Amino acid sequence: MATDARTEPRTIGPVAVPSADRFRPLLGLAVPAALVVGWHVVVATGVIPAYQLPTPLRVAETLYGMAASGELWDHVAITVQRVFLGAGLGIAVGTALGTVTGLSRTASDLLDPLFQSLKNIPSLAWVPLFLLWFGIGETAKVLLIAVGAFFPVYLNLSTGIAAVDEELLEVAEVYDLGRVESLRRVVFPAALPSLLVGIRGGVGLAWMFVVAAELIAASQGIGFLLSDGRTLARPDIIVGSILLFAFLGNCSDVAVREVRDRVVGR
Amino acid sequence: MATDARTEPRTIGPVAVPSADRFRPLLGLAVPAALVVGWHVVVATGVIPAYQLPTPLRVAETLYGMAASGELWDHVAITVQRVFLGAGLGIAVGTALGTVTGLSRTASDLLDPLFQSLKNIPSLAWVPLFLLWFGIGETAKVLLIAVGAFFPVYLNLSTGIAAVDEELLEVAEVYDLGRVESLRRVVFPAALPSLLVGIRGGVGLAWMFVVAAELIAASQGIGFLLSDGRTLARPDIIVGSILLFAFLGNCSDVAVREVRDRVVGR
Amino acid sequence: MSSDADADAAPPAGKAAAGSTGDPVLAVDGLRKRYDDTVALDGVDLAVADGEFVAVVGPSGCGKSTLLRVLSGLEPQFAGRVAVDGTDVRDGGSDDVGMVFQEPRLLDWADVRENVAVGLPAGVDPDAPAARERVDELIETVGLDGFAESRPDQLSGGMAQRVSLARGLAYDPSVLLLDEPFSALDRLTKADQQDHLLDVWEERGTTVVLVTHDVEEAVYLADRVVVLGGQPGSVEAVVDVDIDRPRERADPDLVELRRDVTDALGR
Amino acid sequence: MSSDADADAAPPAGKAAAGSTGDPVLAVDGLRKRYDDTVALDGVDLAVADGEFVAVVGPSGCGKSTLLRVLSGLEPQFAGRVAVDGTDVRDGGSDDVGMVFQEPRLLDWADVRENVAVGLPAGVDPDAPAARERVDELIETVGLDGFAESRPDQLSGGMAQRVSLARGLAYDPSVLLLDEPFSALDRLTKADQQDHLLDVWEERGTTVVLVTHDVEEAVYLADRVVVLGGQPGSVEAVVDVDIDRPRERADPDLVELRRDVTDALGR
Amino acid sequence: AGNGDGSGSGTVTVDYAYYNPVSLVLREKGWLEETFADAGTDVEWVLSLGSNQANEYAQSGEADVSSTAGIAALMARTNGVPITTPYIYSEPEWTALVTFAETGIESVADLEGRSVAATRGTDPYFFLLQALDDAGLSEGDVEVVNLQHPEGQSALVRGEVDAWAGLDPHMAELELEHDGAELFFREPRYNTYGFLNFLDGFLADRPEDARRVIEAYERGREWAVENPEETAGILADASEMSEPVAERVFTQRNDLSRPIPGDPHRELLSNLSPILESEGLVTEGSDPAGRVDELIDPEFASEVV
Ligand SMILES: Nc1ncnc2c1ncn2[C@@H]1O[C@H](COP(=O)(O)OP(=O)(O)OP(=O)(O)O)[C@@H](O)[C@H]1O
Ligand SMILES: Nc1ncnc2c1ncn2[C@@H]1O[C@H](COP(=O)(O)OP(=O)(O)OP(=O)(O)O)[C@@H](O)[C@H]1O
Ligand SMILES: [Mg+2]
Ligand SMILES: [Mg+2]
Repeated sequence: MATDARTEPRTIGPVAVPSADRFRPLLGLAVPAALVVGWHVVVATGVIPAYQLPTPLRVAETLYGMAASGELWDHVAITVQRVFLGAGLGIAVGTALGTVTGLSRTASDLLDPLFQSLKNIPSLAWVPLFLLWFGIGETAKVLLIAVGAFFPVYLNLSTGIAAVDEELLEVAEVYDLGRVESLRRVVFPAALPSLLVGIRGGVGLAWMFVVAAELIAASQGIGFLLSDGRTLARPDIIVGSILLFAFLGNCSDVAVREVRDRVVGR
Repeated sequence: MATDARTEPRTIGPVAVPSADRFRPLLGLAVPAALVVGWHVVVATGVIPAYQLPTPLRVAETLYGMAASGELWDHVAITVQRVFLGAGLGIAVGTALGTVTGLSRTASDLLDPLFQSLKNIPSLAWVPLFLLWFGIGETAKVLLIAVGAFFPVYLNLSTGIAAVDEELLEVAEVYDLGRVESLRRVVFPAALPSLLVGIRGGVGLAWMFVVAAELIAASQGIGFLLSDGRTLARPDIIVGSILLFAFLGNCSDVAVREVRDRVVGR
Repeated sequence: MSSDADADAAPPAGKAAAGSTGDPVLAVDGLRKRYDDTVALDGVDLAVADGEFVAVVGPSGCGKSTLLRVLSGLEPQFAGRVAVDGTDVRDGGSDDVGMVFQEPRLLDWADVRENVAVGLPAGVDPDAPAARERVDELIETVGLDGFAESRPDQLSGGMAQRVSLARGLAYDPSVLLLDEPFSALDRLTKADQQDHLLDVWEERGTTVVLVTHDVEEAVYLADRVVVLGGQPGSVEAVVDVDIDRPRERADPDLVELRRDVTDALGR
Repeated sequence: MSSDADADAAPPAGKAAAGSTGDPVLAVDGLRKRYDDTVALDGVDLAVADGEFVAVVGPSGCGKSTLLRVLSGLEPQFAGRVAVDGTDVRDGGSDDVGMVFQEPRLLDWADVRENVAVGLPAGVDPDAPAARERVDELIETVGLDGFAESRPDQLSGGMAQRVSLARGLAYDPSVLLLDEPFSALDRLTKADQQDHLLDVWEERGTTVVLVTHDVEEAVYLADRVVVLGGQPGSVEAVVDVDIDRPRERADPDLVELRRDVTDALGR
Repeated sequence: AGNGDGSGSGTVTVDYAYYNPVSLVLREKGWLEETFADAGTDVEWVLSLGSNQANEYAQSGEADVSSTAGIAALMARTNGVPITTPYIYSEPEWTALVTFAETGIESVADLEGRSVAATRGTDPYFFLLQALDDAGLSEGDVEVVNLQHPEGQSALVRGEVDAWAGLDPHMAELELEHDGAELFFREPRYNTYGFLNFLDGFLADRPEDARRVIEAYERGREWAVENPEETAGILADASEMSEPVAERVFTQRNDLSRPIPGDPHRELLSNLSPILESEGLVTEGSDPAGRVDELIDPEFASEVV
């Protein structure tokens, strides 16, 4: 009799089954690493001159210099704080309104066209309005980021709720779960995957909106760093802040997934 | 015996059932109309001075003036063209890569971390890089818009495919449908709702990225109009272009939904 | 055909009067139910007295599930009159109607215990010790002790069906509608569950409507067997089962009645 | 208990030799299947000859569906040896194994015709006139003419089950695994479908493994009835049905064998 | 900022900008805070990355004091932003037309049919228009490519445009760090000065505070004139440009000697008014020439200076 339970992963379908391949996460570094090498070669061999695109090393030096002087941490900290607050707010409001429009046809008819229009307004377009409405303080920045995070959450959740399996809703109805309990025990868990995709999208947009937000009278933050780099024609700062965005974006994405895995409990 | 089939809509659950209430779509105009009235009152009574926020009428006049001179159509046409091409490209690539990473664990491990990082890079951050890589022509603009449209499509589709019901994949396996047929007959139809949410999000982001794209050597387009309005301190142009974005965004959303309804056949 | 059926069913045949009250708990008059082009039921009349146990049999696709859905208030669009406890089902009907669906319809993300707890009547806190105890008791009754923490995708087909049955029992309604609740169970498990259902019925005075394809089960359990037939479905025959309880499954009278029902079903 | 069963089942009892070739088409040796903590099957041995019709009965949750899943190659993780046509199922097994799942598992977005067409063998273009004709024929055979354009959510439970059956038949495999394919059907429809299955089996020489809870069905259809039991499941008994076809459902010999199987199932 | 109306409002919001060296000196030395210390007024600094952003802060009422190019101030004033300019923070030669030797462009006339990068609505853009006008060309005779200043610079370097209406410090950097970059057309008179704009409301309601701002600017200006090297150092630090670039920008191309606005400024802006109109940069029928006198207020600062 053969030994029990082989250890290869199941290969049916795309769903990953945790297994012994611990090194898989490292695969994700392969492509970026290749890109960095390519980048270095392109600049080092002069295909692209260094004043247009600095070498990876030069960018690392610039970042290291800012890190050593402590300046970098201030930029990162303030941007992370803004994104955190803004995304939190946007996700909260998006969840609330997504639930309402997902559940009520009337609410959806009333509000959905408005949101569908507003969702296409670029972040830069909001800047003058937010400046006007909320001034140059932190409020304006956080609210602008919240606007960015709001739409994907709203859109995914309301679609997700409207798509919850009718069969399960009937169960909730037959067993008289009532509005709140149906939501808590049937609708939300069923729409959770949509909500989580929405939250991932929302956090992504929060990072996108941060640059626009930090055009509102900011003198700190990664978005400011980027705009400043552009104004000063400093490609090393530009590329450095792009890398910071990518890195922090990835961190926030890992965090969201972590939360998801906890919540979904898989 | 009573007459058959009453005509009220079913009210169980949130799924809308088509019925006689033809005026429901008009509901969606109520909130925007109220906002416009509020806006007019706020400006007309001087709560906000007109140099900060023009009255709706003033904005309408500006737009009308541009429309009459023909200038407006040029702006709209070129922007719509850019968005159309960019969104089309982004959706196509997003669909392809979303499929690959949704189906293959290895592809996902290789590529997903990269995309998860890149997705958080703001549109403005791409501008200097795209200028460098693709110059000042239309290509750079269209590609930048495509980047925006790519991520939501990719994210939603790869999540959607990974979430396709294992039971149905087993059916495809047992009946030896093969890679292509499984995709065509099982995986895609099952992931279609996710793809469509992604496309709606992607078209939304295409509109967002158009402003950044039209900072690249543009002298026409709604994004250019917006930036120009900001440079010239012309709130009527700013608000006018915001309204254009909202309106066109809504049109594109309706178009996407129309296509969806055709495809899903409901 | 339909008019014959009407004639058969219209005055709730004899036995109904045996119920404790005169007014039927379930009253169906000239029910006609249409889905777009398909007419599922046409001219169905049925009255079920309080505390009565009625079995419904009939060919696949004749509208049995549809009948239960209408009774439970899930299908507000139909013609005719359908009342539960005297209230029209379109006006909300009674809240006290429970239903076990033909498919298990379990919540994928919840374990067996939570799924059963969904059935607890409104107002009962599922985390209260008494409620937990009741849920665990039900899980044991349906033979799933040891699986309380399992998720639906870890259960076999018959086990899932039993979870759905336990959920229906947890609701403890005054009218219980059961749609082929034992179809995925083996003989012995089925017999156990049938007997348990009878116990509950006798103890709680529940009014039960049971849809089944198993004629043996129908005559063993019910006071009355309603035979639906045709597409669109209507009542073809009603067979009274006037045999005292507890019944013997092998009782020759039951076997006889079984033949009657089978004949009514047959072409 | 498990060792008894092994003793019973190990040398494929008598009848296997009746198959056209000596080598069994399905060979299961010391199969042990574990899901995390639950051991579903332990020490199952079974050999099915080419063209044989085997029925599997057993209590709910004893591992019948699991056995079919292993045979079909859907569960590559197990201990023991399982081969189809001589190839280990873990190495791909035979492509020529079809399965009708316990649940209908229809594609929601496709109509009945498309759902049945999913079963057409690889290489057959579903839009070819011949293929369309075959699909329509199958739809008629399972009694769903007129519903070819319906979507799964417009079907009754039994109708959905028949679509899934038609899909399995469309595949026309050399080994057909059926998981309670008639459980949601009424008596008459069931009898029709059973007879149709027998026709197909005889005509095409298909090897069939049928899981059922209906002992009458098992002895009526099969050459051999395998009784699974216990949790974890193992083979409790094997009952040979040495009765010539066509059989009479009421044949006293069958009734006798039915009792044997029931006894083997009983506690 | 108090929307410019608050008498007794506790803050004054002032912008600083890399193109306004005195503002950088004031921020570095803390002299503005010093000036307001006894009044208990807080000073809030906002960074303007360009004239357009400074105008946006003024328009939203957030910045009481903002620094722009002269033409940008007139454009904003014409389009309704209530600002007045009582003070000139510098007289720079910050813009010129730049090309590389390879292009063969030697004079403005050679630009005909070529592409020129410029940022619409900014000083270099108007500089370009005036230069073309001088050479008897119109905007239609060249292809004006609308790019932000630094991106115009790199487009020129990559050869995607033939010339660039440059702006310091990018222009100085290009000169110093790239061989072959030529400033082929320079004309100090076509630069439109650095205007320090005050919100009308601020001037009217809080003249005392406005006076203190100008006082501080005077102190900064005098110090900068006396310490050009140190000022260049401050500029280099703040804007992260190299010392030589900052040197060139500040010491060679900035004149801080005439802080009071007057006739030369009026004249220049009046000359540019028709261009504003013909280019559609102002609301139709808004008469920018008529706004020049509203914008420029030589009286207010003259007491202080
Ligand atoms: N949602 C629906 N839309 C359209 N037609 C439907 C719908 N539900 C049921 N039908 C049709 O109504 C008829 C009766 O269906 P029903 O489910 O009541 O049958 P049933 O008696 O329960 O059958 P079974 O024994 O197979 O479960 C069938 O012809 C079916 O196709
Ligand atoms: N995916 C799974 N994960 C964990 N446990 C499982 C899984 N599938 C089945 N089981 C367990 O394996 C055992 C056998 O299940 P199986 O589905 O084979 O039973 P069955 O004989 O088909 O029962 P039924 O007659 O009720 O369909 C059960 O105890 C079940 O809980
Ligand atoms: Mg049914
Ligand atoms: Mg099973």
